[in-house]
Amino acid sequence: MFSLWGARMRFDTYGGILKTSLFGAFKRTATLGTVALGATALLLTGCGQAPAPAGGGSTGGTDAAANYLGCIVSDSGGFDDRSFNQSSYEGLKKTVADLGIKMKEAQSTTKADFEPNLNQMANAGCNLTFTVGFLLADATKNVATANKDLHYAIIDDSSINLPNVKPVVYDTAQAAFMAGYTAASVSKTGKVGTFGGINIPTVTIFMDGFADGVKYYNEKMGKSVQLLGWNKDTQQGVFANTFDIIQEGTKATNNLIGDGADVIMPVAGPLGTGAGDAILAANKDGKDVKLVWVDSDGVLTAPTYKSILLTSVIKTMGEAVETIVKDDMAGKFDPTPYIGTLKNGGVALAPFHDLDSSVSAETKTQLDAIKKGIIDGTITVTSKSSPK
Amino acid sequence: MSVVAAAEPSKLADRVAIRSWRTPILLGVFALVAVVLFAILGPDGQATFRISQDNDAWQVPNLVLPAKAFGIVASLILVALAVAAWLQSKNQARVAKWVTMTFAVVFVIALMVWIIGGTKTQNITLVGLFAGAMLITTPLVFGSLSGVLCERSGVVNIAIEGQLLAGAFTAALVASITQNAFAGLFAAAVAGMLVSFLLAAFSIKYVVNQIIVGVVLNVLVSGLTGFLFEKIMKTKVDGVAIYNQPVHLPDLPIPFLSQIPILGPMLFRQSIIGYFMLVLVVALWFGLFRTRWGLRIRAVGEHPKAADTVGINVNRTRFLNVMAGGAVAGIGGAYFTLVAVSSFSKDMTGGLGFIALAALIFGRWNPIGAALAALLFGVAGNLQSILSLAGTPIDGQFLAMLPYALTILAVSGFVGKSRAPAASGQPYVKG
Amino acid sequence: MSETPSIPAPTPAPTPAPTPDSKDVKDAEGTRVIREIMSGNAIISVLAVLVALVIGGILIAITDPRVTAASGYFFADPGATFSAIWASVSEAYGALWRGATYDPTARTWQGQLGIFETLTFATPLILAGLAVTLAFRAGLFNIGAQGQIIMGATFAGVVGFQMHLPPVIHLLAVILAGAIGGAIWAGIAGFLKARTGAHEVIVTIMLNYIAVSFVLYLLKNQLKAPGSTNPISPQMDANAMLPLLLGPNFRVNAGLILAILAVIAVAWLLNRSTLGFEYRAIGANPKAARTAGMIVSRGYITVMLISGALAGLAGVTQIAGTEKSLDSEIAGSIGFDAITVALLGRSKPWGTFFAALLFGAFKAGGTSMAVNADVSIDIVAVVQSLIVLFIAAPPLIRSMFRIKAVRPEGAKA
Amino acid sequence: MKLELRGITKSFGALIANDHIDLVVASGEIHSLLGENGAGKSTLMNVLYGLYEPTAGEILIDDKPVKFSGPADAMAAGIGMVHQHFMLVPVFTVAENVALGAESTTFGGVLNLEDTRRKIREISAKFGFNVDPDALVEDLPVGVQQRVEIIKALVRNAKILILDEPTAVLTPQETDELMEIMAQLKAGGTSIVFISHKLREVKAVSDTITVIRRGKVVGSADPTAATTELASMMVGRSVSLTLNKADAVPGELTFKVTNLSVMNDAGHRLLDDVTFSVAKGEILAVAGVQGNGQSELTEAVLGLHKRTLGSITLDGKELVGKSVREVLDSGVGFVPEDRQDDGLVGEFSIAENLILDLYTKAPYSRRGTLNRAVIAKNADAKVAEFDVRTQSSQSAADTLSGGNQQKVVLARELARPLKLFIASQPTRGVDVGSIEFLHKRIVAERDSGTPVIIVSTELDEVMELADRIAVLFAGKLMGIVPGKSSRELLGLMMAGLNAADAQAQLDAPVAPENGELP
Repeated sequence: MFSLWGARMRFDTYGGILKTSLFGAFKRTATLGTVALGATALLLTGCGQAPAPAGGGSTGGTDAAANYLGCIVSDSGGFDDRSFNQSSYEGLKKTVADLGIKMKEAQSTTKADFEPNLNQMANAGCNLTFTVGFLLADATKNVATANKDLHYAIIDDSSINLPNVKPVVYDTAQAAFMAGYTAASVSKTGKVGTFGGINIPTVTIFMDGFADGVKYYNEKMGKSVQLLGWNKDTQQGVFANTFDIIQEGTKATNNLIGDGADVIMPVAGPLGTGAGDAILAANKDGKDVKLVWVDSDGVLTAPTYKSILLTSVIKTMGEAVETIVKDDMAGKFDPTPYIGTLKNGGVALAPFHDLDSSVSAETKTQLDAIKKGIIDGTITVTSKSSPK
Repeated sequence: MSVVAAAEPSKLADRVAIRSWRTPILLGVFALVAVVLFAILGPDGQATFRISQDNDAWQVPNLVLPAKAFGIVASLILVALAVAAWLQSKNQARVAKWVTMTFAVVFVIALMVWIIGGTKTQNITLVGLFAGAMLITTPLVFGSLSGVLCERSGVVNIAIEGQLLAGAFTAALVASITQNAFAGLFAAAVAGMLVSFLLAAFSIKYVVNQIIVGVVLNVLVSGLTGFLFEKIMKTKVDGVAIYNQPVHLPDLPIPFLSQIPILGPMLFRQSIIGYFMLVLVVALWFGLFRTRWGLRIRAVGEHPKAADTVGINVNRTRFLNVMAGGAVAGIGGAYFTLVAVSSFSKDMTGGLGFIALAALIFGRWNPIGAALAALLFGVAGNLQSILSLAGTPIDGQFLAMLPYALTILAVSGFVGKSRAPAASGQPYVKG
Repeated sequence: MSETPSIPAPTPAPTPAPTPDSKDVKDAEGTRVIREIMSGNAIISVLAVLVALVIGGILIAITDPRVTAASGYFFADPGATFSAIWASVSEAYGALWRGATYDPTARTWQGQLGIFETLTFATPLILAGLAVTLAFRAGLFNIGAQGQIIMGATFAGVVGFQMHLPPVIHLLAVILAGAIGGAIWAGIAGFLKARTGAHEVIVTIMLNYIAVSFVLYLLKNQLKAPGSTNPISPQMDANAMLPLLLGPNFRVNAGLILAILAVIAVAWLLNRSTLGFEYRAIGANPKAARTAGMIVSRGYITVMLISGALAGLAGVTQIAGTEKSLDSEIAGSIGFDAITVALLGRSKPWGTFFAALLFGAFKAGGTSMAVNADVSIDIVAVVQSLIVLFIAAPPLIRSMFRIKAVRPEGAKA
Repeated sequence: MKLELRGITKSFGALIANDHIDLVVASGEIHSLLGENGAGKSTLMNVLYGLYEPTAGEILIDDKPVKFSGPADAMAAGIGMVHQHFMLVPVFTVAENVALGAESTTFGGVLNLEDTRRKIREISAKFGFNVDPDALVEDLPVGVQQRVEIIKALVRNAKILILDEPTAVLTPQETDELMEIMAQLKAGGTSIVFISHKLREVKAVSDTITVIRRGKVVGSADPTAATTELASMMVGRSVSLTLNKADAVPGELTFKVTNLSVMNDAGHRLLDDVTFSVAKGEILAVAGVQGNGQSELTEAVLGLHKRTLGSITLDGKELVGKSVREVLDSGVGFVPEDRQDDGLVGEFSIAENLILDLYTKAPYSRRGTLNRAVIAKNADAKVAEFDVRTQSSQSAADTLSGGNQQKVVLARELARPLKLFIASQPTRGVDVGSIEFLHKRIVAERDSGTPVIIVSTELDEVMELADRIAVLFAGKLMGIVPGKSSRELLGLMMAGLNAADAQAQLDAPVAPENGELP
């Protein structure tokens, strides 16, 4: 390319070449895109997984279902955050496939997008709209007030008290407690770590639970496993200050590993992949570090890391979404908040999958006991961020 | 005629001492801050700097400093230096460079000791600090070298951010499709060049203001990659985003060298991009200041008309340099998706392109300077994470502001004078 | 060459006329830019929008699975491909148009009137666009509207939710506080430019980042809503809110009136006032302005103060108009859009106004497009940036259309 | 080497800068190109040097047609050029500047500056240039910079050397030295094209003279031709080279400069302890080679310099420390030396430029609002009074020719009742017709009783306008002499002798070279 320029470019003829090159460039991009998409399309049809709107004809579809419109609006994390936006989104997509309803989706990039997105959903006549994240609380409240005939469900916020809004919250600390216990039990260095995306309740609730779990392990077993990256008392810790810039997760994880942590729980949505990358790299250098995933079962949503995935702290959003849609379709919409707990299965600790052997039988027994204890209230998990 | 002394004006004019008190005052204020913070309010504990990692071959003992004692000594040195600066200002009108340099170094070390002494764990790992910084430093270096190439030839490159982002996106896409990391790397360079092409075309051919083009190109690339990300990369097959699963470039540790404390993990346990960065910094420095190529580029950036009159094609030189800069930044972008992390995400460069611009200015348009500035910013960025790990009482947001505040100080002339290439930002129109 | 180039000359180069103003006088690059931005004509603008939309349409079409599917059997049935392209593009732009103006398919009559959403989105864009425009005319690139909006919203917020004042007075206090907040933030850049010659582009970019960090810090500490752990402020007092113009069904608020008043004020300032004369002279030729007795450094500072105040008002219309509470994303992308708005408006107040309306329409329509046509709103950013690129390079647009006119047969063959 | 231009035409859009120019430069001759500013001399030379492509016509070297697509081609053909504004990179060393574009390199494009340094030393020795190859160009005096330019051409083996207005920045003595160098080069077989509008120099040095007017060759002349004949050829009509002005009637000394010094940031004195005063009704001309403190003097009066010591009083009121606005308001009219940079806002209309420093005053504005009707009316009146050639007073100032632009500046500055009028380079780049007009207005201002200071590097202009002449050298005042002093005296003072010493040297029996110049 360089020599071509050198040979052909003279100042006077420059414009002509420039012009053709410019449009040539556009053309090239276009072809590239087409090629890529051709491949996409082929693969899609080959696997029989057409995108959501086309899924109307699948099993269980009725006329009522075909006219039912379920919608979802993300917060600024987007539907690919490998976290609660993604879980909710996939939950709705699964519902669409199962029930044959129609669906609309909108991603927000900033707070200012929330209300317009919700308004568009209302315009489109969405029977039920899921809004993901506490940040959407204000917007949801406004739009729900203006559209009393439509139903809303807001995930991770319980501040709205309206007859057409159902809050969906999770006491994640309960499951994170079990993860903390597990992590402490498998740590060889005696240090486990965690870091968050931004210091907000939906993040710190995990970290609080994790901290309690580690503490419980130390009390129970007379050990002194240290937790790096979070101080429950001061509510201060390591935060990447972003949910978007993945390499910040890698950075934070490297630092935790550098300080000796060998089990790490990133609570930072997409940054979890950055953490996974850092751990994979460190293990290649001879370390033995494990990862605790959050929100969804990482083995399913981030299979790249299954070799290092100890467990995941799951919020079963998909099921909640499907239940709420079903109830609504049956005319049984109920605005009382749904609180996911270990008891109702709304939160859970994922199976250990590939690393099952690294968790001792004793720990597994203990975990069952802990679960029972939390459910019956003999073990208390406290977090400032727990839903009330 | 011999009677007339052919005196030259500049030599005849007497020099009058014009005293600038800015430096002594600045140093004085900082020395005072040091006395109060480091000495009087110094923490009682010790500050531990861990130099080796536990699985390093050579174990270097930790550096342990009693925080308060060190603070007292350091602040005394700082006060002495401030006095020296004051005396120099009074007598010679100019503060010697070593005074300010030493002052800065001592202040930074004392600040570190003070901060670390004040944390909960009172220790940090230096290797973690520096090696971790490379994650940010590497793309910053590439970005700022792109800036060096462009600005040295007279084109302001605000579009570094866009070039990095285009590189990151394309590398991820192509490495996923071809399952070949090197194809991704090459494609990233091409993508960076495409952005550069637009920058060059609009600013050189159509003489559109370079800053405007740069700003707009950043928006364009962000929108385009965002759009294509949604449309292409999110396509999933069996739950796997097949167009966003780039093959990674392997780390290639160099035997022995990689075992050197701190430097080893920083510089010699890298992927090919990291080594290329090291080579490029040196090569660009040598090229710019020791070769015909560099002489011509600098001439074009300083005085394009003069270059034109000796037969150098100014606009072609600029065009080629901007293109080369695009390739460099594109490779820097590839670092994000082929080395640092395993997938592309929207706007994942997160403003690093602008910090790269800052590094370029901080580094005074010199490849080595820019690389060191990039390292400084990388370390500052990682410090935030390291310190919160150590449990510092200082809010992370203030550490996050650090690089930006430093840059403002730099461009305001508080941290040394920097002089941009004279014709930077000015289009060259013949005649 | 004997010295290492990294070591700068120990003394600043002796320049012949080193005066306090020589630094800010040095770069008169604004001059040419202002001229080139202002010298285009309306046709070029329309064509630029058209070409940008066409390129956007191409992107939409080639990434639409229906089009790719149809192109798979292009030679068997080329019509299918074309109708797929038509369907894809018309669906997207149709949704865009309806969302921005009038959407008969919407469920409620309120929802049908997208035009008011357009006005709502346009409101802060007008104010921030004016901020960029004004600074631009004085030869300064205010890339920092983003940070100024954030600081304006922060100041307005502090007054709006931490103070409790009687009606009207409270709102006026909020507006004033917002203007001051923005003015301070931009003033820093103006001051440094005037006193040290620091390039305002770099400084304002850096100040944008600092503003975000600063606000996040405040939101975690002093400004956090009581009882909440989220980095989000309490809601503004009802008294502190800009009244809704058309009742609770529409978000369009008195901020629009504020914006229109600002357009009139800036138009007067630039074209009719002595201060504007001074700013324009400084922008066009700072050295001549200085020789004519104008104080260039003071001009830089005051114009940045006013510019920042305008951006701060954009922050006010955000927090007191639509958002009600403060968070770190209060500015959205308004500050950056403002730059393109000002360029598209050719740095004229009324031009900026109409450009902001267009971008407001893109924004309102973009949401509709994302929801109803499943086209990512990112395409709007692409189209907007292309518009500005084309407008900034009229020869490109001209040559493009000449090519079409000259070689129609060639295109067929 | 013989150079021939045949029918060279160069047009920029509608403007024809060169119109069928024919020119022959014989081998080893000094061929002068004489013409007014804007006659098309520089354009022609830029065509010859490959910077512009001619619209029509051809260039022949040793009777063979050549085509230059850039300076590189011209240089390869043996043409070298010393530009009016030096084409040197200020932050480069002499060696780097000389090497640029014709670098000696070792393996892989690595610079071999030693080779360049050697060549510089060789040429320096040959012509006695005394140039340090490692000096930074920005630190060198203009005379030395010019030699660097000549070295640049010689290193490239130039056989034809174009010197574009080379004496504009030189003292008369440096000019003499340059002419010696030219003679030496000629003796070595180099052909020289010497471009100038200074008749005396052209006559002194040329073998052949070609006169250009409005882009056309109007004839050639012998160096022995009378000065007035050359002048009328150049201008196109008979010109009176002297201005008819009455003797000054100096009044009260109202403007006084006492011990004035101006420093730059590095502490160099750009103006060093200057003391003088100007009376009402007289013109004091400040002479000197460019860059010897004249700009600093006028700018200090206007209040543009921060580091100013001493005192400047007008009617007994101190001006030092006042802002520019205050100085202007106290009755100072100021015409800056570079009207495009400092005097006008190019994209503003003529009307706006005519109130550029009056816009805050009634009736042009009231309470911060401009009164457009008054501004337009004022503009029309001034355009008529000063004979500004324009279609409308609302046209942008940069559409005007240099002379008309200068009229706008003068119209503005003379619009107010003045207590002091300062004009720097009032006729630089202005056509002869306008020069006469401008000079008359300046003298009229003097005659109305205003003290006037004229700064000019053109000795002709100084001698024409001045009632008294002050000479600045290296920021120091060399003395003030009567307006009718001799050129030689002024030349010596401009070279750094004070008035007494210069007079003494002139009175001494041996004054060889000076005597040769008429």
